[in-house]
This record gives sequence, C-alpha cells and structure tokens, in this order.
Amino acid sequence: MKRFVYILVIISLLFSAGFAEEAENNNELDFTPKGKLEIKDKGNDDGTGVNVFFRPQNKPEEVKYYLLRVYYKSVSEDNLAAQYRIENKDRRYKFNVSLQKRRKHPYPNSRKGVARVYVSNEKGEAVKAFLTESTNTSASWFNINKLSAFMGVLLFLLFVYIFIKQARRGVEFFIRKIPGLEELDNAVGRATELGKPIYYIPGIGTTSRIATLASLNILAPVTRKVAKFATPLKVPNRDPVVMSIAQDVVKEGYMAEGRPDLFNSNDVFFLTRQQFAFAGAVSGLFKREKPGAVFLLGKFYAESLIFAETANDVGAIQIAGTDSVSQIPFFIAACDYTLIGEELFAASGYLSGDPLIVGTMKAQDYLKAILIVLLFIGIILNIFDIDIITKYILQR
Amino acid sequence: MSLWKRRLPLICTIVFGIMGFILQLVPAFKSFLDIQNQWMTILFGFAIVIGVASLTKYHFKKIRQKPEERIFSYITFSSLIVMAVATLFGMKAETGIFNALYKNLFDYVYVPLDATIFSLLAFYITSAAFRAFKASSWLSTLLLFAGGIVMLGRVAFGPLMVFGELTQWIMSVPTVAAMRGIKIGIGLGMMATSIKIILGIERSFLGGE
Amino acid sequence: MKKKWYDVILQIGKPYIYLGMFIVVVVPFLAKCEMQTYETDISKTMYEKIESIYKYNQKNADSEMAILFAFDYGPSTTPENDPMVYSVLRHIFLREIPLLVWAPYVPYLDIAETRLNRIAKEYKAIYGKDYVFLGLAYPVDAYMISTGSDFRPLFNTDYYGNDVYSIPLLSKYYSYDNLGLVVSITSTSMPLFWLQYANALFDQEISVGTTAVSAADFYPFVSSGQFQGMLAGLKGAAEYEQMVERLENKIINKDIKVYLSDLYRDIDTSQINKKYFEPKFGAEEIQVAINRRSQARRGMSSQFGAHIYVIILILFGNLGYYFKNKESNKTTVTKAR
Amino acid sequence: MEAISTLFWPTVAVLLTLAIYTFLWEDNPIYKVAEHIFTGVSVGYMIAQSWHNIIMPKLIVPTTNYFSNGRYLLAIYFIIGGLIGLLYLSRFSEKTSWLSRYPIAITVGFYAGFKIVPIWMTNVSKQLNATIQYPNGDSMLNLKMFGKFFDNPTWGNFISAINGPIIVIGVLLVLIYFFFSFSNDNIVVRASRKPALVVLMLGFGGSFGYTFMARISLFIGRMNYIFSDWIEILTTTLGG
Repeated sequence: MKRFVYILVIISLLFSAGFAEEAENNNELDFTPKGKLEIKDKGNDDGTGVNVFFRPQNKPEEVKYYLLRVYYKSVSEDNLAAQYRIENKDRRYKFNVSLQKRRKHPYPNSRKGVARVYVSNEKGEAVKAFLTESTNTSASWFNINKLSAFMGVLLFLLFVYIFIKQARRGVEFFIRKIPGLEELDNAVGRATELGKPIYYIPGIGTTSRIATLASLNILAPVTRKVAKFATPLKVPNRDPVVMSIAQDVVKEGYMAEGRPDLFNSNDVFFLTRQQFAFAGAVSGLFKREKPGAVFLLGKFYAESLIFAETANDVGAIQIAGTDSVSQIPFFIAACDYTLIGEELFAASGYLSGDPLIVGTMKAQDYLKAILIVLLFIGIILNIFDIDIITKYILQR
Repeated sequence: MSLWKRRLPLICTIVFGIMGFILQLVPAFKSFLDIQNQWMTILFGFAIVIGVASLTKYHFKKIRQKPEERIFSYITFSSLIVMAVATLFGMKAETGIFNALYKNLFDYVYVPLDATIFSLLAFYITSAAFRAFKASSWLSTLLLFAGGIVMLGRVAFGPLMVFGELTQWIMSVPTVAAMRGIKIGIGLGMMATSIKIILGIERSFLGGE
Repeated sequence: MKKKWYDVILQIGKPYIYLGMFIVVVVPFLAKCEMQTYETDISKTMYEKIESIYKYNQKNADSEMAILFAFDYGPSTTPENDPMVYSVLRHIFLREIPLLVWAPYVPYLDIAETRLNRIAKEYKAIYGKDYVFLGLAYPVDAYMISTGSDFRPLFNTDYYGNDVYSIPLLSKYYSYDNLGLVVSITSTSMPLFWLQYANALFDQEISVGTTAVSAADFYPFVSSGQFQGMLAGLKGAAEYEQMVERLENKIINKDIKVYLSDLYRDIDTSQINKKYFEPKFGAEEIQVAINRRSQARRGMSSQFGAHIYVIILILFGNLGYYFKNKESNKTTVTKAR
Repeated sequence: MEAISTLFWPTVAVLLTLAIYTFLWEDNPIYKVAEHIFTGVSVGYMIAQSWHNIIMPKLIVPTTNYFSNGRYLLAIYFIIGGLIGLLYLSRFSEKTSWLSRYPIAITVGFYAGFKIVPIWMTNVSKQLNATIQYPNGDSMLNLKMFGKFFDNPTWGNFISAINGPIIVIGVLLVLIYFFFSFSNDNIVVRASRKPALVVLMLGFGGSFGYTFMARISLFIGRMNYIFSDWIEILTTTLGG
C-alpha cells in the first residue's frame, strides 16, 4: 500500500502537468490551471515543520482563488494538517506548516508532508486538484540558530576553568566596590541600634527565575551578618518553594555563625501567591512593625514601588536590586541604595568572597569584553554591508 | 548521611541542569521537552500545601502573641475557606450556588482589591517623584531633567509641544541605550548564575548538612 | 526656632501629598471636565480608514466590507482600553458597518460581551444582522489563519450558542476577503500576532488601540504603514472620542439625551430579542451613556491635573531645597568666621 | 429584595476599594480587614487553582490517559513526578525536611539549565544585534544619513544621523560601567564612568516619567468604577 502511494506521488511529480490535462476532461474547466508549488523540509526542528511555497500562474479572470491543502503522510481527509485559501495574485506565497498541529488527534511525528493545490470556487470549496508535491522531513540534532549560545557557554566555561585554576593557586582578583553592598553592614547595624527588625524580600518570582536564585544566594551572607548582631530577620515569601529554600538558607546562616538558637522557622513565612495581595500584606507589615532595614532583592514587577515607598515611609534603609529593567528606575528613585542590573548577580560572590565565585565573575567580565569587541567588528563590517556577525554570530 | 542529604541532591541539580540545557539545543527532543515541561509543573502541585501550612502556623503564633488581634486571623481563614470551596466547586460548574458565589467573590472582591492595590501606585509614584527629583547632585539633576521633560511631554499642548518631541527623543535614544546596556549585563549575569548553579559552585539553596 | 517656609515644603507629610493627588484626580470627575486635545496623525489615520470602509460600502451596496473587532485586553487595563472600545464601536455602528467580534482568552469574554451590547443598544443594532459576537478564539493563531479561508468550522456556534451557519451576517462574512479592517484593542503583544498571520499571509489591514506603555513597542510598525493607525493610551482614546463626537453630532443632529430616550419609544420592541439587551433606556442609563461619551476626555483632564500637580510639587520641592541650601551655606560661613 | 441583591456585591467592591485607600493616610483596622480578606481569598483561590490547573490536568488526566493508551513508561514517569512533588510534605517534620531538597534541586537545576539559551538569545544576542543594525537592516552608523545631513543641513537630518551613533556609544558606556574586575586605574574604565552615569540617569528618568501616566490611569479606572458604574447602579436601584 505504502509503496503504491510512493509510486503515485512520484508519477504525479513527473507528470503533474499531464495529470492536470487529463483531469480537465472530467471537470468542466475551460482553462489549464497553472502554478508553481514547492514543499521543503523546514529544518532545525523536530521534523514536523514544512515550508510550502506557491506562485499562481493563471490569469486573474480564469481563477480567483486557489486552495492549498497540506497533509501528513498521504492525501486523505483524516491526514489534513492545514488548509489555506490563496488569492490569485502575482506573488510567491509562503506557508509555514506544522504537521503536528491538531491537538485533538495526536499523531506521531510525521516524516512526510504532502501539499496539494486545488482550484477553488467562490465558496472556498475545492473544485479540482492540479498540483501535488511531497517531501520527507527529518528531525535535526542541533538547532543551528542557537549555535552562538552554545559557543558563548563554551567560552564562558573555558574562562571559568582558567580563573578557578588561578584562584585555587591563590591568585587574588580585584573586584570593584559595589556601593549598595558596602552599605549592607551599616544598614544591619543601624537596625540593631534602633532595636528594629530587618525584612528581606526575595522578590515575587518563583524558582524558575534566575533572579530569585541570585537573591537566595545573597540571603546566605546577609543572614550571617545579621546573626552576629542577633537582630530579628524576617523573610515574607510569595512562593512556597522559595520559602522552603529560604528557610534552609537562613537556618544554615545562623548555624554557620554558631547561633542556631536564633532561628525560628516562623520568621521565614509564606503570605500569598497573588501579586498585589502580597504587596498589600507586606506593606501592612512594614507599617506595623517599622523595620530598620529592608532588602528588596530578586524579581520584582509593578509592586516594586509599593514596597519601596512604604519602607521609606517608616524610615527604613532600603537596599534594592532587580533584573526587571522597567522597575530599576523606581528603585533608583525611591530606595537609598540600588544594585543596578547585573550587580544583583555579582552580589553573592562579592559578599561571600568565595574565590570560586569571584573567579566566575572574572570570567563573566572577559566574556563581556569579547562581546564588546564583536560588537565593534560587527558595527564596522555593517557599514560596508558585510553581515557575517549579525547573521551568524549575534542573531536577532 | 551526607550522600543522601547533600551529594545526591547536588547530582540531581547537575543532571537536570544539563538536561534542560540540551533540551533547548536539540530540536529532535521536542516531544520529550513537551512532556518534561508538563512534568516540571507537577512538582509544584503540592507545594501549595506547605504554603498554607506556613500561613496557618504564622497565624497561630500571632494569635498566641497578640490575642487582641486574633479577629484578623479569623477573617483570613474564613475568607480562605469560603473562596477555596467556592472556586473548587464553582469554577468549572456552569450554574449553581457555588458558581454564583465564586463569580461574585471573584468579580467583586478579588478583582477590585487587586486593581485598587495596583492603583496605589498612582500615589506612590507621586511621592517618589517629589522626593527623588531634586537637584541635589548632578546625577539627580539629570534624573529630574529627563523625568520632568517626559512628564510634561506626555500632556503637552500648543507651545509646549517641544516637550513632546523631546520626550520622543529621550525615550528612543538615551532610554534605549541605557536599558539595552543593562539588559545585556543582566543576561550575562543570569547566564553566569545558572552555570554556577549547574556546576555546583553556588549551592546555598540546598541548605546545610 | 521658627520654621522657614522651605522647611514646611520639604517636610510636607506624605498623606498630604496623597490627598492633593486624590483631589486633582477626583475633582475633574465630579465637575465633569472634558479636556479637548489635539489630534495626532496616527489616530486620524485609523479614523479615516474606517471612514473609507463606509465610503466603499456606500458605493458597493452588494459587496459591503465588514470589520473584525478583537477584544485583546483583560480586566487590568480596562481604564485605558475601555474608552477606545467605546468610541471605535460607536464609530462602526454609526456608519452601519457590519461587525464581527471575538476575544482570545476566557477572562476577556465577559468584558467583550458587556461592552459590545452596551454600545449596540445605543444604535438599535440587531444581533445577527448588524453584529455578531463569535466568542472565544483560542488558540488565537489557529483562528487567525483559518480566517484566511473560513473561520466558521472552528467556531461551530457563536458566544450565545447559535449555529454559525444560521446567522445571516456570517453567511457573507467569514474570511479576510470581505473584511475591510481588523481592529485589535489590546494591552498585550497581540498586534504582532495579527501582523504575522493576518497581515503577512493575507494582506489584511490592521488598526490597533493599545495602552500607553506598550505603544512604544508598536510605533515602528505604524510609521512603516503595517498598522493602519494606532490609538496610544488614554490620549489616543480621547482623540478618537472627539472625532466620533463630531461625526455623531453631524449624523444624529439632535441632543443625545433626546435621541436615546426616543430610540425605543415608537417601535415595536417585541421584535427585538431581549437576550442581548433590554430595548429601553432608563433616565439614569441615559446619563451614564452620556458620561461614557466623554470618559476618555474626562480621564485626560484628570491626567492633566495629575501631571501639572506633580510638576508643581517637584518645582516647589526644588525651590525649597535651593533656598534651604543657600541659607545653610550662609550659616556655615558665619560660623567659620 | 432584588434591589438589595443587585446592589450588594458592587457596594462590597466599592467599600473594599475605599478601605484600601485609607491606608494612604495611615495604617488602620479598616485597611487591615481588607488586607486580610484579600490574603485569605487569594490563597483560597490559589488552592483551588492548583487543583484545577495543575493536579487535575497535568497529573491525573495525563497519567490515566497514558495508562489507557498503553504508554506505561510515560505514566510511571508522571507518577514519579507526583511522588517527588509529594516530598515537599516532608517539611512538616524537622527530621525529614531534607527530603524536600530533591524536588528543590530538580526544579532549580532544570530551570537554570533550561534558561541559559533563551537568556542568551533575548538578552545578549538580540540586543547586541539591535545595536549593530536597525530592525530593517540599516546600519546603526549609517553613513548615508550623514551624507544626507551634509547635503541638506537641517536640524531633523542632524538628529536622525546622530541618533544611531549615540545609542551605540551609550550601550558601550553602560557595558563598560558594569565591569567588576578591572581596576579603577584602567583608563577606559575611568573615562567612561561619568558619561555612563549620564546615559543611565537620563534613561531612568525618562522611563520613570513615561510610566507616570499609566499609573494615574489605574487610579482613574477605580474612580470611574465608583463615579460611573456604581453610582449608576445605586441610583437606578434606589430610584426605580
């Protein structure tokens, strides 16, 4: 059966024009439908995408509309993947078809796509088929569009290897001062002097946000600093999973300073997952408990300013940092100290001084330097209309 | 015990980290990626239980410490139970008392409260502007300058239209440059953090022994 | 020591700042101020596009063009998107252009239904003949593509459960061929989907109404002509409102209050299906309908008040700061002597 | 009776709205009530959502489907996922709480790895590309634009010619500003410090001012609810 279909398809490929003529006798079309149909494997995918191209070649008065149907495996009503109505215009149409479109009837990844063009009537029904093309698709093992990311990671790993090796040998790296983090000790100290609690908000992101993880990494050294002063540290959370991690981190921090007695699992608590309910509840807590210092580090959205302004209202020192570019201006305006952008991700290494982490910071800088060089080359080449960099290395 | 408490979770992180990275690069695994994405959300399904447990514990402690404020804890839990029941039984139902209750609670309690707390920002942005936009140093003068022009430009009319054009320029040139520079930096920072986690360099999220 | 004036300004309590804000926003509401605004080209383009469909329909009575209206916004941006929807829908109904409506997500459906019927009622539009609410179009890309040929098989029924093949309007309008324009009122990146599917594949013309925040992302597409005009934020809505009001005054040519109260008075209302709206106007309802006609401009006057208020605050803050600095410099100098 | 039922819920909404606004004056019991109602309602909603949107459609339905389709391996994989998710419950006891590290380790690891490529594409590659060329493929340092300016030296032509170079220089300055490990004596780092701050502050100020209008719109929206919608319901029900 399968072979039969293949043969049919091959014949139709070879004699498609002839077929059309023959079929003409059956249907009362007084012209020859013409067009150029191509179907190609999309590539760089899991073998379910095809690109179909069609260029009408009839006169507009002969045909107003064509109908393009794309099937998987073979031409049959059940295997229809997509259909398009095509107006007879002098242009090349391109359709991007997924052979795994319909969710209702899942079928295994198809390895073959068939495209067929019909002459269509006003109602959009198929009148007569006149062109059929097919192609075999294949799944690819590497998405070439993501090559630059892969190379970037490899380059980064190389630098990490070099600098960690140096760090193990005892080389000390220079790290510039980050003003927001320099003030951390002062903030903790001042809250202790005033006898007020410290609030640490690890953002409203879940663990799938890298900024949240960065924030939890900062929480560890912050807890250790707080433990020295025995000031109460409270961590309200928006996500139960983040809360679990934060509990462990805080506990570990107190243990490391030899003060496990200070840890109270109730101080790291969950409020609610709803964004503004959380914002309302936390600003209520700020107003009632009047913290001496507030840390707002992690992923923040529109509620950033609600936290920052209520904390300012009760006279707390705020140290904030987020990776949401649209929220940074609000933190800059309302908070005492702000970690801008990547300073948030560098903070854990800066605070802990762990040579391995400092090594990765150095590696990150070198990767950035290389990117800056690439940017320069790209700009200069682009002036002369050479698009190697923009096309292959720094894609859109 | 260190193996079960520390080493094995770390291995899980590394294995799943590499898996996540590879799934992004290899299109042939797309059907597995769909399954894996679904699988990951299952892990979060039960996390809400510890969230609710933590909230309960927190309120019990508060009731013990400040008995005069216990009314608020009662309010929290009664609204929690009512909403949970109404949503559980009413969300997928087409009619019935639970559906009516769910709809009303959602439309007239949840949505207005959400929108109102969001709208508090109208006030906070004003006071933040008043505080921050002062010509105290050359940096904050610049902030004041850009912010003031853009605010004026947004409601400009007649002869003030020049502010409208300046706004266009500020938004399409310096803002784009600043935000883009920060974005690239953030991207590299996030990438470094991810790799640190996968390599096991940064492991404070796993807690202690 | 007596407090200097600048100390008073600099130490003004936050609650007072908030109170001032509250007043400048609420007073225009109570006083029903309506701010006239200048009309930008991008809003005019959209208005002219709909006018051109009307003119086309006048000439070609047998092959009229319809408009597909997509409610692509949710509850959180109703303040900005609602006034746009009201004025654009009023324009469409005034020009009696056939109207198809859909919404891409479940939470948007309720919003779409109430807004649509509310405006349809003001122009005696008949469901199924003048307008249709198709309901949920999810996943929206599938619906956008299938509109290239025929969207009816995907819907089966409209929002109210009527068979799509039994609705008179839909026997004529079911694909981009007979759609003069797609209007997407949104707070999301939905216009990019429209661009990708409807415009790139089927050459469908698209107009967009969007929030002020996302407008910045869409400007390039408007200037390149891929979008037929755009309403940006409350300001865009106010401009459109102004243009539609001029048109309405020209067409109806009598007081809106009289027009609305007469609308269902002398006709047999038993013919009108009450499923979609109640064919009568109460006095309060008329008042609300009139209020709604200037919602965006009222909002703009609040906006204007708020902007001027904050600029004055900043100005006074800086003046106070300047004089305080001057004073303290003087005192330090005296001490140094 | 009917009047009360149509008026009841909208009035609740208005009262809750006003209760939240009292917080702007100072913290008070009315706000506290509204805040606690919202916390409760949102957690309640979330519990039901977890059931309706995660446990049912993502765990129970697919697992039973896979079983009935004969895809046992997949079904078992999903059950394992559910079991690992259940390990979170070990946190109820101090002694067993370390078990919850497994789901944590898996989620943290998976998403850390999964996000690397998209982060590179959207935050790094795409942004750098946009700094080299405009979306339509023109170069950012377009010499033609300068040529146009020299042919016809108007203000508008000048601006459009220098905008591209300003963006490029701005991005470079900001990138250099955030170097961590290069010494301050480095001439490039030191020279770019102040100009970078100028770009950053102009950007932050602009972005702040630009958002102002959207935030005011939110408040106008609430007032619209009270003064247009609610008043309408109030007067119709009380009046008629």
